Parts: sequence; structure tokens; C-alpha cells
Amino acid sequence: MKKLINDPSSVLADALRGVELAHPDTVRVDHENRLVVRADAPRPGKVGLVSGGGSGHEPMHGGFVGRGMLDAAACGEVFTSPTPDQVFAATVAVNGGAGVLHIVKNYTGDVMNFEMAAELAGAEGIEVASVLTADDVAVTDSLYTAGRRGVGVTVLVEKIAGAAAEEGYDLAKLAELAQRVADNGRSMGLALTSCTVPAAGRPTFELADDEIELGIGIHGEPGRERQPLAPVKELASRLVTPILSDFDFTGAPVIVLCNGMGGTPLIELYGLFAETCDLLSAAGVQVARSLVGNYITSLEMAGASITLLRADDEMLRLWDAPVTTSGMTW
Amino acid sequence: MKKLINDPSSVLADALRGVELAHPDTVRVDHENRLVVRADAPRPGKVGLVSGGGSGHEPMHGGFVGRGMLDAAACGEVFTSPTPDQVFAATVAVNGGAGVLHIVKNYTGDVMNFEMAAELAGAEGIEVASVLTADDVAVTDSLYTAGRRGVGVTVLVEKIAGAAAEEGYDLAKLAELAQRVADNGRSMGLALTSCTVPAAGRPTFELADDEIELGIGIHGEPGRERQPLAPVKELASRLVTPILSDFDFTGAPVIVLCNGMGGTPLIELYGLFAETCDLLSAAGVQVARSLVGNYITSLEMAGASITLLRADDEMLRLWDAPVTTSGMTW
Amino acid sequence: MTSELTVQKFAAWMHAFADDVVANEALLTDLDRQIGDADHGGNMVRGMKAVAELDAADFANARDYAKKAAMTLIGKVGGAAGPLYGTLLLRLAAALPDDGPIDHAGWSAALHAGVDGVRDRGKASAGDKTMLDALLPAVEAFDANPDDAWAAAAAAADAGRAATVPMVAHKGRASYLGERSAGVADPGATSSTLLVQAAARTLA
Amino acid sequence: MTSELTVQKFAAWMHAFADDVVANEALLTDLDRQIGDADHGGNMVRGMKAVAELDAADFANARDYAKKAAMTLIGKVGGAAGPLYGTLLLRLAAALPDDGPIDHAGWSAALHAGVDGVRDRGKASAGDKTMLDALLPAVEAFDANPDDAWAAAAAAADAGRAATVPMVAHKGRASYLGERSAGVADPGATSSTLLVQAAARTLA
Ligand SMILES: Nc1ncnc2c1ncn2[C@@H]1O[C@H](COP(=O)(O)OP(=O)(O)O)[C@@H](O)[C@H]1O
Ligand SMILES: Nc1ncnc2c1ncn2[C@@H]1O[C@H](COP(=O)(O)OP(=O)(O)O)[C@@H](O)[C@H]1O
Ligand SMILES: [Mg+2]
Ligand SMILES: [Mg+2]
Ligand SMILES: [Mg+2]
Ligand SMILES: [Mg+2]
Repeated sequence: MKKLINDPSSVLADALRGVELAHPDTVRVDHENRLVVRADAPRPGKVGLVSGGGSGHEPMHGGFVGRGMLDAAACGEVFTSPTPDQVFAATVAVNGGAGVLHIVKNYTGDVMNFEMAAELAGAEGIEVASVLTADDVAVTDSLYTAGRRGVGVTVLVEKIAGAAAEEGYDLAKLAELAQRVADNGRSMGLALTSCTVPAAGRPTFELADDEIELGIGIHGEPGRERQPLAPVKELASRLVTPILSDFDFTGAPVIVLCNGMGGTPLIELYGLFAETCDLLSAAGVQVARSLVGNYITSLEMAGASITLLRADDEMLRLWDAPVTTSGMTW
Repeated sequence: MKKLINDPSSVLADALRGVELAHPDTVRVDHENRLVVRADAPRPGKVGLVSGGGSGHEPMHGGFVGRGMLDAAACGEVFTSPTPDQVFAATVAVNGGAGVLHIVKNYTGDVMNFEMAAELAGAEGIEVASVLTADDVAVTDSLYTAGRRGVGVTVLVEKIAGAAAEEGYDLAKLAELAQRVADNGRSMGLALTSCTVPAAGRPTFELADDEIELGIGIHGEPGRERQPLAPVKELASRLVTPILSDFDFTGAPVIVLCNGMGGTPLIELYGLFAETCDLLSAAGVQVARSLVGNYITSLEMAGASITLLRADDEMLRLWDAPVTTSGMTW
Repeated sequence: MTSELTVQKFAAWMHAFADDVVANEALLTDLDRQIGDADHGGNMVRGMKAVAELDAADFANARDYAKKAAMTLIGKVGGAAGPLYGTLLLRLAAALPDDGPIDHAGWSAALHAGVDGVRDRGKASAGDKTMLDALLPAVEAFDANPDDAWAAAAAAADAGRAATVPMVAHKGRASYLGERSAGVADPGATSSTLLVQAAARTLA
Repeated sequence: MTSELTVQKFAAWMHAFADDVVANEALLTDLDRQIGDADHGGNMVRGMKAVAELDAADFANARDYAKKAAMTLIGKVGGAAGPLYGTLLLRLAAALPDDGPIDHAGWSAALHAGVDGVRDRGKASAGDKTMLDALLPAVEAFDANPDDAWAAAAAAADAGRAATVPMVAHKGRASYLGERSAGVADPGATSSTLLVQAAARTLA
């Protein structure tokens, strides 16, 4: 395992020290609870936005804390959802009296830990609403499964809900909007290489030189299917086709996230984005906004994911609203 | 070789198509000449800023085209400096009558191609000044060598000169400032893994699991020395120590760039940045501004570089000025 | 089967479990690497090391100690394992009698409460390839073998763990793999087996 | 030694060089991979393919053809090789006589002009481990062997190329490697050898 780390057990603490030193104007860091908190939180009268999850997906979530996006991120160990104590501390830190929205990716651990935190917050008289993202079409959804994973749409929910909270949406309206965004997004990802969890010390899976994993999540978990490597034109179609067969993206403005998993260079992501646009245009999908880059990653994994959001005018307006975070600024 | 590409020969053309689709508000793309040009160029009365170089270093340079930074980037093939024709076309495209500044990284090819382009532009009556970046302390500088490579400081020159051009600096003043920034910056990089040039199809060098290359540039060229892997605290010192022994960074505000080579995740870069800050503070260096992320990369190489710039009030003011590009925005 | 319930006894169980988790960290992580996200070993070690640092002398009775151990897991572990093991211990603690004699029925009630807690929290069923596939047979065997309850439970947990190997996961992270989740033992069922085995060594 | 200078003759040289570059792309890239940045093969192929696409019929004389070939290299190649090979051909073209008979002195003057161009452009000297280490001995051998000039030049270029193997580079990208640049032939000296060898096949 080759990493710029001191020790597998100190990766998160070391990184948080760096985050604090790098972004003193935007955020403060609670090292004990491993929180990245907006520098000016809590903001009286504004709904607080809290997300969080395992680390290793940077810039998500800590890099999305700031004006127009999250108020706090609870940082779990690498690929391990944060504890209820952390999420509770984040909730208290950003509660400005108007309640707090939890943005939770649908993983068993995340859901349980955020649920318990919401109970703790409720017991302290803080009103909490939760939105669940579950946009990964690689996973079959049924009553008898854990449901779909929350992946790329989480970034879009955080941006759009963040702008709405800044505008003064109340908790109920904000939760409704955020869930609407989550429900109208779909994603699909693939990996060219595995990542290596520092504590595990070896790659989570092994791929031959001509193989990809299709339908991977963001925790280095293997995908649904191993397939032969192919030109990016073909790979784009393996991502876009299942998304389009899962949900109707025609007849509305669509926001596209062409996301790198961490180890894929930008020059390749732009190529993937071009192919994706070709496929969408052939399918009659109208790309209204787009984002190309590393936003929700799996450590150093090479690969990419595509997320489509069926937007509306409200979402577009909030998408365009200013945002100032280390991971996303306009 | 596992890459999200169609063909080694189409990587750049495909990526430029994606850039055009992703950033229609900020830039336009000249596909024939492989230029990324600021959407509103040329701006009458403003000095035009042109940089460029081989591709594979994204976001540099195409991602730095926009308000407050470059007016155009000439994109060579992967790791191959652009031709004089390309640089000349970029120069013409951004000439608003106040002359054009070329920002050139010190590589034999880049220097020669930009020189020839400047001659062509001069013949057309366009005034061109050039600034050369040569900040890599890994390389011995002497009369009998090609001199130091231009690396991380190039990003800082582009930001600071871009803001100055926006403010209305004339060509002579701009060139003086830009060269001053270049001369006051020093960098050092290391690699944990090699990158693979698409056309070569195999890694440029091979490292054992416990080895690093110290003193690498940005073209996948091997470094000066192979060393054992070590904790990031120690690696930070192997980067910072030669920088500090090369140039005096005390007694002035310093801008720090903690840069990823493309395949190193943000969580590690923040850890490296924290260790770097510790070392700088122990050495009495005052960190005034910082930037952590992937800014000048070598395709998918895992590794990082540190750049220090001995700044002054003028540079800090220009550093803080607004910038709107896909690779850097504030 | 009647024994004494004391803080020390309960703490001995937790220490034995902590030791086993530390000794098996690589195994737990490697199972999770194959069908999950490679953190179960680290998660359990982080949590149980913190539990092992509790000073038994600080607690009035086993119930309070167990409750604190539960809160420690919840506060330290995260992931799926944190809330699940935390809830298991929290409910088990609440069902414990006061310190003093505890008989087979007393332990049975506590174990049932704990395992029901896991079921409530995680909404998984037998056969979903989770820790329940070790815990449910363990409790069943405990009930059915009053004379040798802990040993029977430990054996049943291990058999349940082994039975997860061919299973296709329906809950937890391994479920994302679909059919490809078959062939590897469930990490949580494996750590749960260590828990029951530690009980058999310390509580029998 | 006197021969005819025609567009066709000059174009034959360029086509032969293009063929050799294409056939040796992997070698050139691999040499550059070891002591440079792995693009010399691609650079030369891109440039010489474009040169090979020029239609000899479009040009009035060899000089014009050579000038266009030079501009094509400058416009297509980039890197260090583009300006260097471009300048080589541009200066060589300027020194060519009109189409018609060209003797040993005529070719010698043209070659000297071209190689001096490389030296002016790149500011390297003999022994710096660059293309000059093939080109300089080639020109010298050409001059010294009026009867068998091209063959002698080709042999000298190849010997010069081989002599770059142990050299430590002082110019170009390989110089960044310091001592570690020794042990591999210089990519540009290797492609330059192909250029002179192609001349020996087509111009002799
Ligand atoms: N819904 C559930 N009910 C019961 N146990 C579960 C459930 N989901 C996951 N588990 C257990 O948790 C274990 C994984 O724990 P761990 O790796 O620590 O957390 P995570 O899956 O969040 O990374 C699985 O092996 C499984 O036994
Ligand atoms: N200053 C120089 N003078 C002469 N030849 C040079 C000089 N610098 C580099 N070269 C030649 O150029 C070759 C490399 O060309 P190429 O790989 O195409 O360009 P780059 O080095 O820009 O990637 C070297 O092998 C060397 O022969
Ligand atoms: Mg986990
Ligand atoms: Mg090159
Ligand atoms: Mg896990
Ligand atoms: Mg090269």
C-alpha cells in the first residue's frame, strides 16, 4: 500500500488538521467530534444542513461546507459512517433555531447512525428532518433488500438544498425540496481499478488489465458485474443506458454530474463527458447544467460515475445560486 | 493500460469537446488549433495572457482560462509542448491591442515553440513579452544544463498575473510582476506511482511497493533519486527541506501550493499539507495563503508537490482578487 | 445452570471479546473487503478497545457497565456494526437482573432482548447473511440446552456463521453484490460468533 | 559524386524517413519513456505522416518542398523535436541549390546549414546526449568521404547514436535525470540516425 499517510489510524485526524489550516475563512474543525463546521454557524433563523458519512469520498462532505451548501459535515472513519454522537454534535453546532436537515446516503450504517442522532437531537428539542439519497441504479431496489445506495445525487442535493436554506426555506419546505431532488436523480458508476482502504492495506478487489467493474458504489465494494474494458464511447453507454431505462429524463432540464472516483485524470473525465452528452442528445435529453470533476470519490480509485437529475426551474435557480466551499464555488 | 479513452490519438480532441460542452459560459474552444480561449476574448485594452504546454496536466492550463486568469491556453499533445502555430493562433485570438504575455514553463520544447510563436506574432505587429517559470529545485541549474523545470509556480504566476491584467497593468509592468513571481517561487515533487502516457501504453517508470521517486517533474519523467517510502511527515520534509535550503522564505508572507499529481486523493493531500505547515512554522515561515488540491498534474500519477512563493503585498492583493475558471474560482 | 452476575464477570466477557476481535482484526477486515468495504475489523477493534478501557470499578452493577459498553460502541464504531452491537448490548443490559444469582432463564431473556434489538434496528431476517445468522441460532441453542447453554450457543453461532458462506446477502453492504456475495462468510456473523464464544469462555 | 536534385528525390527521402519513423515508433517512444516523457515516437510519427501527405507535384522545386516539410514539422510536432527538426529542414532548404545537378559540396553545405540550425535553436553541444551526437559525426563523415558520403554519414550517425548510450545528458528532458540518464540511447539521436540512413537509401 502506497499512500501519503502517517498511519492508517491517523489518516482522518491528519486530514482534518490540514482542512483546518487550509480553509480558516470558510470552516472550523471540531477535532474531538471530527466535524467540519461552517465558520459562522449557527446562523440564527436559518435551517442548518448536516451531512456526513465515511471519509475517503473527498471533497464530499467536508469540502461542501460553506455558504450556500452544508453547515456541517460529520466525518466517519474511512468508509465508515459517523457515529450518532458525531452527527448529534454537528446538529447542535448548526442549530440556529429553525431546525436541522440531515442529508443521509442510503447505507444501513448511515441510516441507523443518523436515525439515532435525530432521536438524540429530538430529545434535546431540536427539530430534525431527514432526506435519504438512493440513486444508484446498479442496485436492485426491493422491499427485501437494503435498497439503492446514495451516490452522486447527494452532491446535487447538498448544493440545491444549501442554496434553498440560504434563501430562507423553512425546514418542511426544505426537506420536501431535498427529497424531491433525491428522488429525481439517478447514477451509475464503474471502476478501472480498486481503491485500497488504509486499514486493510491491500486493494479491495483485483481487476485484470482488460477488466472493469460495472455498477460500483463509492466504498470500493465490487460492482455487480465484471466486464471487458472498452473505449470510453462504449463505457459511457454502459453508464447512461441503465440510467435512462430506469427513469424518464426527457422533457425537463437535466443537470449532469460527470464524476471522477479519485484516480482518473480530468482529461479522461472530459472525454467521458463528451460521450455522455452525445448519448443524451441522441436520447432527447436536454442538458441544462453540468459539473465535471472529482466530487464524490473512492480514495484513489480510477473510474467514474454519471448522475442525471431531472430538474425544474426551482432547482435550476437554486443550482445557479452562489456557493463558497472548498469543493465547489461559483 | 486502463484509461477512459477512445484511442491514444484522440485523447486531447475528445477532452476538448468535453471542455467546450462543460464550460460554454467561460470559454470557447478552437478545435483546429486546440486552444481554450476565454469566451469574451479579445478584451480591448487588456493585455492578453497566453500559456500552454503539453496536455495531461489538467486543470493546467485550459482550466485556468477565464476572468482573472488566462485568456487562452494552447494545448499540446499529451506531455508535448504545443507548436508555434498553436501559440501564435492563441496570441492572435487574445490580442486586444495592449500586447500579449506568454507564460512559459522552462522545458526545451516549450521555450523553443513559444519563442518561434513570439517571432511570428512580432512579425504581425503584436507585442509579446514572455515570462519563464523554472522553480523545480530537484533540478540543478547551471549554464551547461537545460535549467530548472517550470512546475507549480506556474499556477501562481497565472493567477497573480491574471488578476493584474484584469486590473489594467500594461505589458511591461505585467511581465515584470510575472517574472518576479516566477523568480520567488520554488517547488519540489515526489511520485508514489508512475503515470502512463496513452501513446506509450505502459508506465513511464516502475516503482517497487516501498519506493518513491523524489524530485519528479510533471511529465512522468523519473526523478533524481529513488528512495524508500516513509510516513507523510518524513515525505513532507523531503519536499520542504530542499526548498527552504534553496531560497529564503522567512520574513515575508508565503503562498503555499500543496498540489496533487492526479492520482492522490484529497484526504492524503490535506495530511501532507498539515505536515508541511508544521515544518514551515518550525522554520519560521509565515503561511499567508494556501491552496490544496490537484492543480498541475501528471495524468493519473500518485504523488504530490509543494510550491512556496515568497509574496509581497501586491502579490497577496492580486492573489485574493476574484477569479472564475473551471479549475480555480473565488 | 445458575451463576453469579457481577460487573467483573460481565467485564471479563467484554475483555475476552475484545481480545478475540483484536486477534481476528485482519480476518474480519478481509471478509469485509471481499463482500463489503474492508472496515469491519477496524470498526470492531476501535469499539472494543474503547470498551476494554472502561474501569469495571466505576460501575455499580453489570447492568450499568453493559449500558456504558453499549454507549461506547455506539459512540466509537459507526458503520452498521456500531448501532447494531450497541443496540444489542443496550437491550441486553436493560433486561439484566440486578447483580447476584442469574439463572438460565435470566440469561435467555437478556440474550433475546439483545438479539431482538438487532432485529428491530437492522430489520434483517434469518437468511439475509448478517450477524443475525449467527445470533439467532445461538439464542435458540442456548434455550434448548439449559445444561450446557453457553457451549451450545457458541457451537450454534459458529455453525450459523459457516452457513452464511453460501448465502446471497439481502441486507447490508454485501447485498449490493447480489449473487457474487455468495462464497464468503459474513463479517458480522463472524464477529458475532466471537462474541458468543467469548461468553462461553467467561460466563459458563 | 554528383546527382540530380528533384522534388521527387527529396520527397523520396522524406517518405523513407517517414516509413522508418513509423516502423520504429515504439522504439523511439520507449527510449523516451526511459529517459524522457514517452512521446518522441508519437511526435515524429505525427509530424512525418503529415510530411508524407504532401503532394510532391504541388512544388516547383526541392527547396520549396523542403521548406513546406519543415513548416509541417514545426506546425505538427511540438515538443523539442518539432522546432529542432523543423529548423534543420528549414535551414537545409534555404541552402539547397535550384533543382538540377547537386554535387558533394552542395549537399555538404545544405547539411551544415541544417545542423547549425539545430545547434542555434537548441544551444546544445556535442556530448550533451542529443540528436546532435548523431548529426555532427554524420556531417563530418559526409565531408570526409566524398566518394561514399551518404553511406559514411549513415554509419557515423549510427555510431554517434550508439555513443550516446553511456552519456549523461546535459540538455533536453533527459538531463533532469542526471547520472541516471546514462545507459539508454538518446531518442532524438536515434531518430536522427534514421533520417541520415533514409538519405543514404534515397539520395546516394
Ligand atoms: N440490516 C442489518 N441487520 C443486521 N446486521 C447487519 C445489517 N446490515 C449489516 N449488518 C451486519 O454488519 C456487518 C458489517 O459491519 P461493518 O462492516 O462494520 O459496517 P458497514 O457495512 O457499515 O461497513 C455485516 O457483515 C452484517 O453482519
Ligand atoms: N537543446 C537540444 N538540442 C538538441 N536536441 C535536443 C535538445 N533538447 C532535446 N533535444 C532532442 O530532442 C529529443 C526529444 O524529443 P521529444 O521527445 O520529441 O521532445 P520533448 O523532450 O519535448 O518531449 C531528445 O532525445 C534530444 O535528442
Ligand atoms: Mg463501512
Ligand atoms: Mg514531450
Ligand atoms: Mg464494512
Ligand atoms: Mg519526449
